[in-house]
Amino acid sequence: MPVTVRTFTSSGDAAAALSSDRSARYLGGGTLVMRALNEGDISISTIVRASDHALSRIEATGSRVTIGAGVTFARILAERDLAFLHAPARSIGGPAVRNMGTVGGNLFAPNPYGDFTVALLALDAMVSVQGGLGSRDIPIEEFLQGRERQTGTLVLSISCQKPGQTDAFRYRKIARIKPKGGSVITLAAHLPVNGNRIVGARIALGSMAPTQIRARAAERALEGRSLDAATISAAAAAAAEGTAPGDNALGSAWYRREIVGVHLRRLLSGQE
Amino acid sequence: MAKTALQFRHNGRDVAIFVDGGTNLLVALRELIGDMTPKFGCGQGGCGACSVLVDGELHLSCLTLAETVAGRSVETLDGIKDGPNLHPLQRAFADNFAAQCGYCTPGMLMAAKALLDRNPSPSRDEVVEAISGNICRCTGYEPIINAVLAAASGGRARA
Amino acid sequence: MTRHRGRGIASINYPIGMNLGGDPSQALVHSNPSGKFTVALSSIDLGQGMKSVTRQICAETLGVPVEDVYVDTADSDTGPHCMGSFASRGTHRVGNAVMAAAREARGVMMEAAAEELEVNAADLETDGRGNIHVKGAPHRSISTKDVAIAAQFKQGKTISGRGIFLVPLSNVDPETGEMSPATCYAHACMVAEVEVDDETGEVAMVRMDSAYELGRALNPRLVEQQLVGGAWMGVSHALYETPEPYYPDPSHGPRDFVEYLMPGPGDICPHDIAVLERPAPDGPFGAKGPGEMCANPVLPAVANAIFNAVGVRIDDLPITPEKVLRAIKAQGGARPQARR
Amino acid sequence: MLELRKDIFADERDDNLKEIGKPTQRQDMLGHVTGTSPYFNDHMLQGMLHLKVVRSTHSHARLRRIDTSEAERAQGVRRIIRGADVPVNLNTLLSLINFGKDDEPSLAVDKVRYKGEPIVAIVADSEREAFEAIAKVKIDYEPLATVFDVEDALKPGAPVVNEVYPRNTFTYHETYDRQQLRFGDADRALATADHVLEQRYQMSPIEHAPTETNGSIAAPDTNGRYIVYTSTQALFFSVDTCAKILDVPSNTFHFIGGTVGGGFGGKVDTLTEPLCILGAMLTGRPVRYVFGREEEMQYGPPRGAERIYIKDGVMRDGRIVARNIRAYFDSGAYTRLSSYAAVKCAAHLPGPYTIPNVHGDVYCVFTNRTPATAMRGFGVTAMDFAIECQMDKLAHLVGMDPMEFRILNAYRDGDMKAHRREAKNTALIECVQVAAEKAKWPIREEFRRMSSRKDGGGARAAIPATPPESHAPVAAPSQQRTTYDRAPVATREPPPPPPPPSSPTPPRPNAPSHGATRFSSVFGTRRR
Repeated sequence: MPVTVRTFTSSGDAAAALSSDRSARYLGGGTLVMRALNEGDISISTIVRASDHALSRIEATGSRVTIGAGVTFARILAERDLAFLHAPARSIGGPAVRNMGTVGGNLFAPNPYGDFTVALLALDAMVSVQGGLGSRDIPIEEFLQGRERQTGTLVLSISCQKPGQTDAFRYRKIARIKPKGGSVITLAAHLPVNGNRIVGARIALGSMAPTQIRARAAERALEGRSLDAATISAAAAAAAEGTAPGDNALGSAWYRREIVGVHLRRLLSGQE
Repeated sequence: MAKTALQFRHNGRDVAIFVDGGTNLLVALRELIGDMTPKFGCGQGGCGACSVLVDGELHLSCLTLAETVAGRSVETLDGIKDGPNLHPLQRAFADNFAAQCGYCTPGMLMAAKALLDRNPSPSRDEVVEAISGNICRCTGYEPIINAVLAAASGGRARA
Repeated sequence: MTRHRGRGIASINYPIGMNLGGDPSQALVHSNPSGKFTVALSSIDLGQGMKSVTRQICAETLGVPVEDVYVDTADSDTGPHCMGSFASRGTHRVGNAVMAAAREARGVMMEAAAEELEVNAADLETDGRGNIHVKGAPHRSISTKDVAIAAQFKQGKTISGRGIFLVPLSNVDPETGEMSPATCYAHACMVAEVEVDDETGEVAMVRMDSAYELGRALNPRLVEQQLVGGAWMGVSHALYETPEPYYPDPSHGPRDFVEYLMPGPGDICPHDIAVLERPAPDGPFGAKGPGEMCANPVLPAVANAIFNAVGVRIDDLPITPEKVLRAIKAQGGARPQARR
Repeated sequence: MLELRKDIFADERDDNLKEIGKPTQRQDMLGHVTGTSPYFNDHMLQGMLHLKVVRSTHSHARLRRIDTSEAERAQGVRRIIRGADVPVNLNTLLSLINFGKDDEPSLAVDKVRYKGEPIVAIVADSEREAFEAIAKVKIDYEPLATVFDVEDALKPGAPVVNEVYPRNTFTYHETYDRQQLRFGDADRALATADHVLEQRYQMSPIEHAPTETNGSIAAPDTNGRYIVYTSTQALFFSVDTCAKILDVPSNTFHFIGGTVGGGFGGKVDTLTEPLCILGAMLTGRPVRYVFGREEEMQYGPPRGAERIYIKDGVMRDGRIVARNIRAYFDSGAYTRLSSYAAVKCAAHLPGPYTIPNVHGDVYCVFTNRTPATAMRGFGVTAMDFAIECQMDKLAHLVGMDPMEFRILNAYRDGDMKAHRREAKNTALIECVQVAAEKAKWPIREEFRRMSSRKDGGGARAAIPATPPESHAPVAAPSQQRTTYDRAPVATREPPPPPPPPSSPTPPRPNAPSHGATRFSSVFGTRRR
């Protein structure tokens, strides 16, 4: 069956088309769907697009930012108000991929991709999706846990609080190839500080499980403490707890477990 | 098979073609327009051999649905010469022996052009970043980096 | 201190060409009526510079400027037989075939010039700029263009030549392995410096210093292309590449350039190269062939440098961070060896 | 940065040349930087069809049934090609020079031997339609036991990968399961060496990863010929391979290539041309068959992995007195070119060093993986890794500087090499000296003074006494003449050779042996 392209002006219509057709995929930047088509994925026979401007809108002036699902990484890099997201945006692909790839698509990118989503998970983002019955917000953690079932839904935007202090949010992607390489592991940490104490620590990891996950044991080791050497050591020691990494071409599960604590320690202590 | 009419600017010239559903821009450029300068290297977004500029931005033509460039401007290596004269990047690639098999060269040149169009005097690190989505299996990258720096105004000084 | 530097060396030689079924290549050279030459081959240019190096060999042998020669290759209707582009045979085998063809063509060209200048062909020489003149009397000169016109329209001569170069098969003794596998060998020595992270096992290249002996660098820029790109590939083989990351278990094979690891432009290091030229007696102008051996010394030099840095021997390629880290843990930590 | 050391070996060169030695621009550079260099895929032909293959999902399986009926009816499908449609569906690349037996089908018929082996080819109007038809081909597999490890493959009872070679090893010289090298008495020297070091090394497979994948375009041409645009690294090798497989005279084809987007050895195997041309023959239309990147990475032939064992004897003063090497080349499911790699490797032993006792056994082993092929440094890269890591360990063992250790053991002009030819034109010592200088690596004066041109030969030129081995005498030699032309199908196997005069087992004298010719002899009557 040939491929049909359906373009809608409203995201609601696009979402309806997506949910009514098992062979339909939403085309964002093309880095996932076009690749699948090029490689002969015949399960896709309808491409759905939406020209709704809301999908490419950035609201970043206030303390809460909302980024349309169709916003590219290059646009994030061009937005001064999104400086806290520049490191994760820059870690995606090369320049061409950053000009094409979108925040919404990244939510669906399997290992070893999906690094931007690691940052969003640490930032406790909300994912706004359009379903058959209108739009609703899903916490990103819940969204990721059910990702396999989300292919028929249309993501409209993601939103999150800006980190209070610039060094409260840290991100690092460990890749074999520089400057552009697939993730061996990816780490993001949001450590809001109240007084001298960390309150509401969130550590997110990529490539440490089938989807991006939180390192809850490490978070517990940080919560309510000051970020000193002992705390960092405790968090690093707990980093692998509760993770379920796999083997792939970039590294083994064993290796990932061995280094996740090392890199978390370096990230938290500001070492190269 | 239903075809869709598509018009866009190709290297400064208006073109109109009919594409099948799902056709990517690389196929449209090569097979429907006859511009063979963008190359197929992977179809996955991993090699950059198909790189073109869409409205001045570096894009991977193999991952671009052709009909999304309707009304936009697409520039390929075939369009960067100034009449019979080579673009400074083309001259610099030649002078620096920055091509061996030549297959990655069109994509490399477009990635380099995308950089220099925005940043005429990049640092070495900026050049490295700019070509990081393009695979070269022959040169070891060093001559390519040197060529881009040589083409950039003031590039040598900052390298 | 978690990062340690170390240096390692390796030295190698490499046979030029193959010993399989006999190893021939052919070339045809001819002039058009205005003294421009075409070399017809069926050899392949995969980027190594086949068209360019045979062009220079032809020009040198004919005694004409390189601009007056064009190499047309790999059309099975017009190009004579060549075994192919592999086994470092191109420069040596095809180069010799082109030399032979160009020599024959030069012979006709000089005879035609001699007829025009009314002298003995043995008394003529080329100036490399498109003229043929009497030795010691540069004013008694004729251009190759005029020679070609005269040969074509007046004398009825074809300024053309045929060349073949064959290294015959050498039988292999099944018991002792006695054979003549190659007629000449290229040589190299590589010093690699690395930095090893003893907590993650990551290895970064710091620099390379090398010496390559190649018979004759027919074109130093083409040689440089091979040596720089080849050393990059050597690093890649040493530290990164595998289509079977869990060999001999075939699972988790890479499918794309993200999963198939090769060093990026941010992973490269300075490489300082010296080229030595000990001409091969049977090479075209003494040339051997740098195309393959350039990568070979890098792999062991890197492995030996890692030992020097942290005291672990990794004998399985590629030397991934995981293998380094496992070895460091097995010996209870990094053991840097004497700096050198 | 590249520096020409014209001062070294200057007396052996005439540097007064006009074009040679000049940094002349590449003839193809203008084409490269303008994107006009013509690669095979840059030819668009009217009405071109697309060929894709159905690949095995099993590493080793019997094919019970292949049902293409639904695929044949699928939209846009012009032709389904099965093994029976291939005129000569069994080949080995080096059969063109009479080396090895035909062991590989173009399309598998009754068994698959590696995951990804082509079984059915589909020619369709578009790539999409070809992909859709692939999904409609039903194949009933009966999985068989697999073997992936080279040493497991040699164990008794191992699954037979390829019935043409039932011992899972390529057959050398009619009877040998390996290529041997014997020079002196390594066992005896090892017994008296001050130190003995035995180590195991493992090379990985390597993907060539050229930026241009393998492919070809074939089209009917005028007067009954076919024009073929190809990425091959070996034009006439591919022409003659296609002529054999398609059973037509080689001048049926007009091959055009020569501008290739990287090869590194990965484009020698004529992977796409035979089916592409067959598709054009069966449909009368131009056909394109290009590998996707995942196909190239997973099913394009890699550099084969090699496992190498080295056992060295070294004296306290740093002289290596014996080197024993056993190497296993992982050929994958078919021979391709690995058979030759083992021979090339044997000739390379023991590396660029003069060692009086060398013992080598190099095996070409079949396993259930993608067939391996040539790659840059073929047969040597892995061995150099093993030897040079070993050299570093030996230097460490005897407490010598590794540069000086190599200079001490380096071969020199006039030395006898282990394959029994005199070393000439050597330059290892000078390379080590210059590299040391460049890297500011101090070596002692006496080592700086040494030369490849001094102190070789003499006693080092002798072929040492080499004890005979007590294995079965060599079987009938076959003095085959190579016909580079395609032989008729029915008589492709050369006639059985006449029985030889029964030659007793060696001792072999120093004189080379000629009676037992192995892989083809183009020059059957030639004597060295």
